[in-house]
Amino acid sequence: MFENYTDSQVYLAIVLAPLIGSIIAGVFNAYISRAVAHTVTIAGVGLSFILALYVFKYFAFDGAEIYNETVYTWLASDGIRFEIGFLVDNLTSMMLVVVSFVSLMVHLYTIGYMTDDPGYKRFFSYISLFTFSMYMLVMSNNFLQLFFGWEAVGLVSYLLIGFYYKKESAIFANMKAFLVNRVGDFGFILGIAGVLMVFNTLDYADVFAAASSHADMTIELIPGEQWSMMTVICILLFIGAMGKSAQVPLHVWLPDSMEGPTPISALIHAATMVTAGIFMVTRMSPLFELSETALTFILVIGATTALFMGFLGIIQNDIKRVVAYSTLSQLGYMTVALGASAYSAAVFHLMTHAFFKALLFLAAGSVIIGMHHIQDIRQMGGLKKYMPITYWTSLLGTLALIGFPGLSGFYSKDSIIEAVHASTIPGSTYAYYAVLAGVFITALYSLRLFFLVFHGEERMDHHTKEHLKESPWVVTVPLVLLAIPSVIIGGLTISSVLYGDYFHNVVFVQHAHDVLGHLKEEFHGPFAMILHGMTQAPFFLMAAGIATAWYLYMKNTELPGKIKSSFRLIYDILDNKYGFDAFNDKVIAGGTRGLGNILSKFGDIMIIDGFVVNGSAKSVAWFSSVIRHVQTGYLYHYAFVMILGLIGLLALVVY
Amino acid sequence: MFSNLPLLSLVIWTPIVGGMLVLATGSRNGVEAKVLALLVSLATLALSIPLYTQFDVSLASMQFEELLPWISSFHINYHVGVDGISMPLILLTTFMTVIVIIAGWEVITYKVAQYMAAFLILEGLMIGTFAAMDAMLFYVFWEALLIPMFVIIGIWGGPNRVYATIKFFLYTFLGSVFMLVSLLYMYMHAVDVNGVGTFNIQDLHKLPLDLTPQIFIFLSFLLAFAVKVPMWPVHTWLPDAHVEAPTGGSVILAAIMLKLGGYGFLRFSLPITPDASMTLDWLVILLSLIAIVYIGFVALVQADMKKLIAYSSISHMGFVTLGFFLLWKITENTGSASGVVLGLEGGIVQMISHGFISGAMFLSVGVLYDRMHSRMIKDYGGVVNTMPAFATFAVFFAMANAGLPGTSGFVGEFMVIMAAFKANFWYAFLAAITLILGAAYTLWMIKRVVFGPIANEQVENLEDMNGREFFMMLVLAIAVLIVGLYPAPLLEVMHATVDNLVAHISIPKISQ
Amino acid sequence: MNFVTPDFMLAMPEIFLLSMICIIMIIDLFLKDESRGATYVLSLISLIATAFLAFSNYTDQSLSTFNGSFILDPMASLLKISICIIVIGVFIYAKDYLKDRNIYKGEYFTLGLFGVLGMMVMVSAGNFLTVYLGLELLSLSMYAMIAMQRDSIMASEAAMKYFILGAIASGMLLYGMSMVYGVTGSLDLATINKAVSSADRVVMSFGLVFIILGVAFKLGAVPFHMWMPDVYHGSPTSVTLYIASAPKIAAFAMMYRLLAEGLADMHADWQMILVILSVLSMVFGNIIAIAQTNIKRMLAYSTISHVGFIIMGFVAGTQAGYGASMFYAIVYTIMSVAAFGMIVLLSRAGFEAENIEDFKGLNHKSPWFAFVMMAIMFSMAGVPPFLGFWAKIAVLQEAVNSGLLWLAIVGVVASVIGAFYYLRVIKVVYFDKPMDETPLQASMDIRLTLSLNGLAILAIGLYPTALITLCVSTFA
Amino acid sequence: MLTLTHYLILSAIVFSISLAGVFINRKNIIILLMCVELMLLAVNTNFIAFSYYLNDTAGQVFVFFILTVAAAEAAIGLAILVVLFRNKRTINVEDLDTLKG
Repeated sequence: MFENYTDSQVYLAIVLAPLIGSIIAGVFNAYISRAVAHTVTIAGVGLSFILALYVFKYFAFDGAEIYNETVYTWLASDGIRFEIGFLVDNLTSMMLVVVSFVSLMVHLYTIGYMTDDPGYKRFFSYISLFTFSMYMLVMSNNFLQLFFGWEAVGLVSYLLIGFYYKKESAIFANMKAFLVNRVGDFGFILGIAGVLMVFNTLDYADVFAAASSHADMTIELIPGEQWSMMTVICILLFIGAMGKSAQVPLHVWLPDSMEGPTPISALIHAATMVTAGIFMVTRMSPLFELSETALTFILVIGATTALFMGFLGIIQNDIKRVVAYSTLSQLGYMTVALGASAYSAAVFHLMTHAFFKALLFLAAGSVIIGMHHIQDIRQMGGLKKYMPITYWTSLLGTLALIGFPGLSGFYSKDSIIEAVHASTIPGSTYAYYAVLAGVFITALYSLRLFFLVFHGEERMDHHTKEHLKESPWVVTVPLVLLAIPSVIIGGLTISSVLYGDYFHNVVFVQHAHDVLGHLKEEFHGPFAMILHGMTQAPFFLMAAGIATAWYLYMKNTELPGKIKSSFRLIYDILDNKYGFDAFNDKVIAGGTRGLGNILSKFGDIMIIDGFVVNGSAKSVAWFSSVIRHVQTGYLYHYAFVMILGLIGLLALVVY
Repeated sequence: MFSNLPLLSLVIWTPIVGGMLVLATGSRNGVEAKVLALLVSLATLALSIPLYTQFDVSLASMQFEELLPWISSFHINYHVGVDGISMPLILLTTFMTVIVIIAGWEVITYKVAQYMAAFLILEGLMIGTFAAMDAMLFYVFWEALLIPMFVIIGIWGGPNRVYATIKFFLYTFLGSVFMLVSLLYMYMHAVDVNGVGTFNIQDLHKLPLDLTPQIFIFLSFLLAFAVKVPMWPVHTWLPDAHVEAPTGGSVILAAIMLKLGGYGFLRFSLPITPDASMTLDWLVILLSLIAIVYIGFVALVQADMKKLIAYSSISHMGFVTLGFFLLWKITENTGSASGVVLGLEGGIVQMISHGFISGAMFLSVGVLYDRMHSRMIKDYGGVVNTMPAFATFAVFFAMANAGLPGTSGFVGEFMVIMAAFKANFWYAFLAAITLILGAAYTLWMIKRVVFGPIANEQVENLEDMNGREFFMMLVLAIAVLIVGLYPAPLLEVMHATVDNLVAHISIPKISQ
Repeated sequence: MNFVTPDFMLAMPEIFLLSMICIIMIIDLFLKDESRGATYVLSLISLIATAFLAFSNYTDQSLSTFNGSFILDPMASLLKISICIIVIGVFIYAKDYLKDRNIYKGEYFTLGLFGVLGMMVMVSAGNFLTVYLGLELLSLSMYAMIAMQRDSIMASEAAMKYFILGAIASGMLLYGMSMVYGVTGSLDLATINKAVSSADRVVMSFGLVFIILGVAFKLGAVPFHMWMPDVYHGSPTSVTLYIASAPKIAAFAMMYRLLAEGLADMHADWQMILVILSVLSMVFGNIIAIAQTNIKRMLAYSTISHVGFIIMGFVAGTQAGYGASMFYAIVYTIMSVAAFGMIVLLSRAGFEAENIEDFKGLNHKSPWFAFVMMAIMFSMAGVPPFLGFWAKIAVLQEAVNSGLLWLAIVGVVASVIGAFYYLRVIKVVYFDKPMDETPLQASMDIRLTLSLNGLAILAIGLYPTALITLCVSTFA
Repeated sequence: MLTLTHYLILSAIVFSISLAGVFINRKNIIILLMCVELMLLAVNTNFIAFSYYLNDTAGQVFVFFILTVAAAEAAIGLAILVVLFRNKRTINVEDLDTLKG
């Protein structure tokens, strides 16, 4: 690709550039200035972005061969080589572009957003480290390295959610995020172990090549019950995805992760890291295709997430949390697509979502800057005239999100809905109605947010209002740059990505599941799709959502309060987020601690230590203190004992 | 030019003799003792490096072997040698001792010479245990090293040190005496079989034994090694010993002494009693899994940092024993031996890695303890505000303890979980719970200690680590990272030995 | 029957020692208190010379004289040398202690030497009569030595108890001897051994039990141990030193002569009895020791448990077993004399250092002697690399070899229990703060001897080959 | 006609009496000393009886030695008794209980 450089050097450069930036900013934190910190990290990410673009071109346009090489052997044991290596193909190259672009935007944006923060340099170090980890994840050519990246992004996420380490809520949220993710990883590593057991290798290419020949393997988890090995492996792997991509019931960490600074909410908790699960399942399509049960499982989980997390978005008042629930819901959409075997659609939505959701988060951040770190939308309103750039970019982002025809989100979301509709696997009907209803909900909460923030009366206090102004250019430029793909990328790429052969050697779909192939026959270009879409249910639902939002939050602003009081029960359920947090707190965390206490107090302290160990020591000591009194000091007793001994021995000898 | 030197003996005896010399400097002034001790430990480290560089990884047999007659009437020889299992552990020992000497540099002001000497002597004895190729020599080292540790905990320990150290001693002593009886039994049995008794470990490996004696021998070994590892339910000495021991003592205890138990399984239990191991592997697996899960829960609720880390050690050592005893279940379940080596090597890697990580964790607590004189979690909070450098390392080691990929803590756990899945899904399932529990107890502690607002005035007045402390942490962090990012060289060393071991134990000793 | 002139040369050490004792007694008569050192020096010289004579008398055969009532074999030589060396140590340790308490009299040394003579006779005994005479010579000397501290209530009580119980025990021993004599028609051990098979079994068994009782009493095996704690405790430490050391070697020799040489054919019978005694001794000795606060008393119980181990080696009834047992006995005396030596080292005029508490903070006062104490205690507990470990290994090996695996297990468990009280002493020495700042006042010769003694425990522990080989080859 | 058995029984009875005397007597130490002497006499009876019936003089020789030793023993015993009495002002067996446990 570059005449003077080999491919592997380029890929290494992509990966290492942000790492080096991160190390410089992190390790030499105390010795460098802020400017140096953001310069090196941005330079690193910028370099990797440029290289990623080249790589993308190389694959998308030049039709390069799949690159699959080992960098080094991590370890070899038992004849199995666990390696660190790169697999670069169309999927990877696309992910690289998305990740590096959003990351670069976020880096730039951070200069403005974090300008007053004492942890400025640390922050840059973290986000560059994150970028590195994400690259490692998407470029991996084996399960082990995938897990590396998987955990590494989790680590950075942990560090960044807890970035404001003095805030009790932040350090609670980061621990929660890590632990919930660990529950996912628990499944994930078991899935990897399953893969190793079946295939004796963790290399993607080898595993996928051999996948179909192992489709009939079974495993006996419960005596007497033979389960398909592939189903078990796929569900286990997907549990990992559920953690990282925040699917019900492992979604609880994502809303709380908003404790982190807004740029990382955009980068990690919207655009990139949370989509790792989607990426992973797509990458493993040859495995997942072998288990319809697993696909159904995915479908149901995804649909549930898409719909029910959307509901929660309606009642949130924190600007970031609304966007967070929207992210959950959209991740649900992607998962549904996976379940419907429309992997390309999932990745397509992943890409469009990355742009517009990053945009929305960064816009929200811009609002937060303007509002002096007030995040409650009830104290906002009418920001349109103060923050025009933010306003317009937000509008584009919002429309993209709700799937307004012609914008990126429309293409991706509509395709998913169509795909689910076309799917025949069990659960697809439920999923179809869930995602359909989701369209209405999405429009409702998105516009609610939009109206409450930018339109209507100005509810902020006087002091805030006085200082309200548009954010500096380092903030607005990324917004604009992100708005562009949010609008156009969908229409631009749908033909090739979704219905073309972009993923032909990446995604494997069984013929029976090939819903996209089915849809392809009805696809006649992006423009035709717009026209077609405007006649379909999703469009009307979206419009209804917009109208409802307009009516409730612009027109008749008393009504929401009334609805709230008359449907108290439903409101409470939503307000408590279906009780997941309470359940986790009380039952899971409380139960774990309770069990720990019981085991510690009764098991260790009382039974083992108290009863057995100290008990036997004490009983020996007690016995000793008693038996010593046999030595009474009286001569006749001594003599008596001797004679007893004599008689005893005599008796023994005689008998 | 060094090829004629009795290198291994030098590594064993340099610290012991050095320790005597340190003792001889007396307690007038700690400085000479400290400097001398540091020099001795560095010299030992330097001497031990050729063990690695000149090690032939392709050989399964003992290397650097030395054989001198010792007690001829019992056929006990001074017979030492290393293979791919013991060599890394010896290097770990020499490495950690240097760290520990540095760790005690400013902290220990009372009877400095004795302190340093105790650690040096302990080092030599531990190396001797790893290197011994004669069962009785092994036993001598094995028991003798209780003495310096007993003294270390007892003299420089916390308020409840007497209880802790006597408990430590008697527990381990009780565990090992049965092993002694077994060794004597096998000696006699060797007389019956070969006409001449032997304590040579390699000869014992070849000694034919019926199943019933094997089972009793196995159980006696199990008791000895299980106490040392420690496995549930004979683990309760460890939290007490750790809590009361001075920082250096905790580090050595966790980093090296626990490994002796794991090493014992590989050197004695598996090869000497393969059939009994096969018959009773479920027992060890069960105990290991209980250790991993049960102890994980117990660790979660500890209020004392050292106790928490101690429990975490037990839980992590569960992986070691689990990995060692998976082999028959794997063969039974999958019908092939693939994964057997993975489990064994995973266990060994876990030992090495745990040496670094637990050592580092205890050093971290030590750093805090030296400033605040409290180990209770509730006395801390927001340490990051005043000790950012320390906090960085603390979080790093916590993550390593939680088994984050890229740190050494991941490697062993990963390998063992991979192997466990091959044996039985539920083994892997229970073992993998440590992913959650390990993260939970470690990060919860970190949250309460390191993060948050400054909890009290004492925390506010904390000073960040000095150069010495920074150095120790850095060295350990580098070690953790190297093993985590590139464990292949470490694994390479042990392949031949482990393969040989597997080949050996797959041949039953009993006639069918 | 012709009168054959006995070969006096074989008994040269004894004859020499007896002459020396007489000379010393006479010289001592004319010595003033200030020059009592002469008696001390002369005694040491006599012992050294005796040891030398015993060494030069060494032969690898078994020779007998005085119509078979005196035997000279390798064991006899080895044990005589050991006894002399141990008693030299005892005398050195005792000297200052005696001085401080105004009982620095010639009697201590002459009685001690008479005891040595008695022990040597026991070691070389080939006949019931010599056994008895040696035993009584030793016992009567010890009774008198204990009672020497005339103003001490405890000493006189201890002497009285020891005397009464000792007399009963010898009475029983004699009773047993008379029965064996009655059915075998001989007092000569070698002859008895030949006659056992044709003798009346029941009477022999009765006699055997009485004889074992006498031996067990001398060794201090449970349940014939009752005298030991009181006597160890009540006697002046200088005398406890003596009682607790060399006589155990003599008792071992007596056991060997009577059971292994005289009644070898009744091995099955005495093995059963000895196993019981061994178990009881190990278990009760160790358990009761835990509750003790007086270190002399604690060491008495510890001795009882060690006796259990000595017997354990013996029960095998093989040459190797006797070797192991003898090795244990010698090792025990080395440790025991050192342990009591430590008590003497710490004590001074008006201060007995008898309680475990009195060892508090020894590490502050003298790190070296703290180390010596630690070595002694770990050695007694059987922790390598100290000498006591090898002794335990040797006897355990013999128990295992003779198929008594369970006995070995009881032994090791008992030794774990026992480790507790040894550890407690080390704890006091190392972990506790001293109660006062009084420095050690012992004189140089004690310090030196004790250091050598402690070093021996470590050094022989590191290289026990020579001693083990010696003990094993003695019986080969 | 007196047979060996008669002598042996006599000696056994005397021996038993002496044993019983040791542990039944709780008063006077002197009685203990007497019991010890009695015990030795029982042994002597045995030896002499055996010696006579075996027609072997060794047993009688032994008796002489026992008698001699017994005399020495008695001397020492009494000496200890005197020391004891001087210290404790009593020769009551029950008072000899300073050392115990």
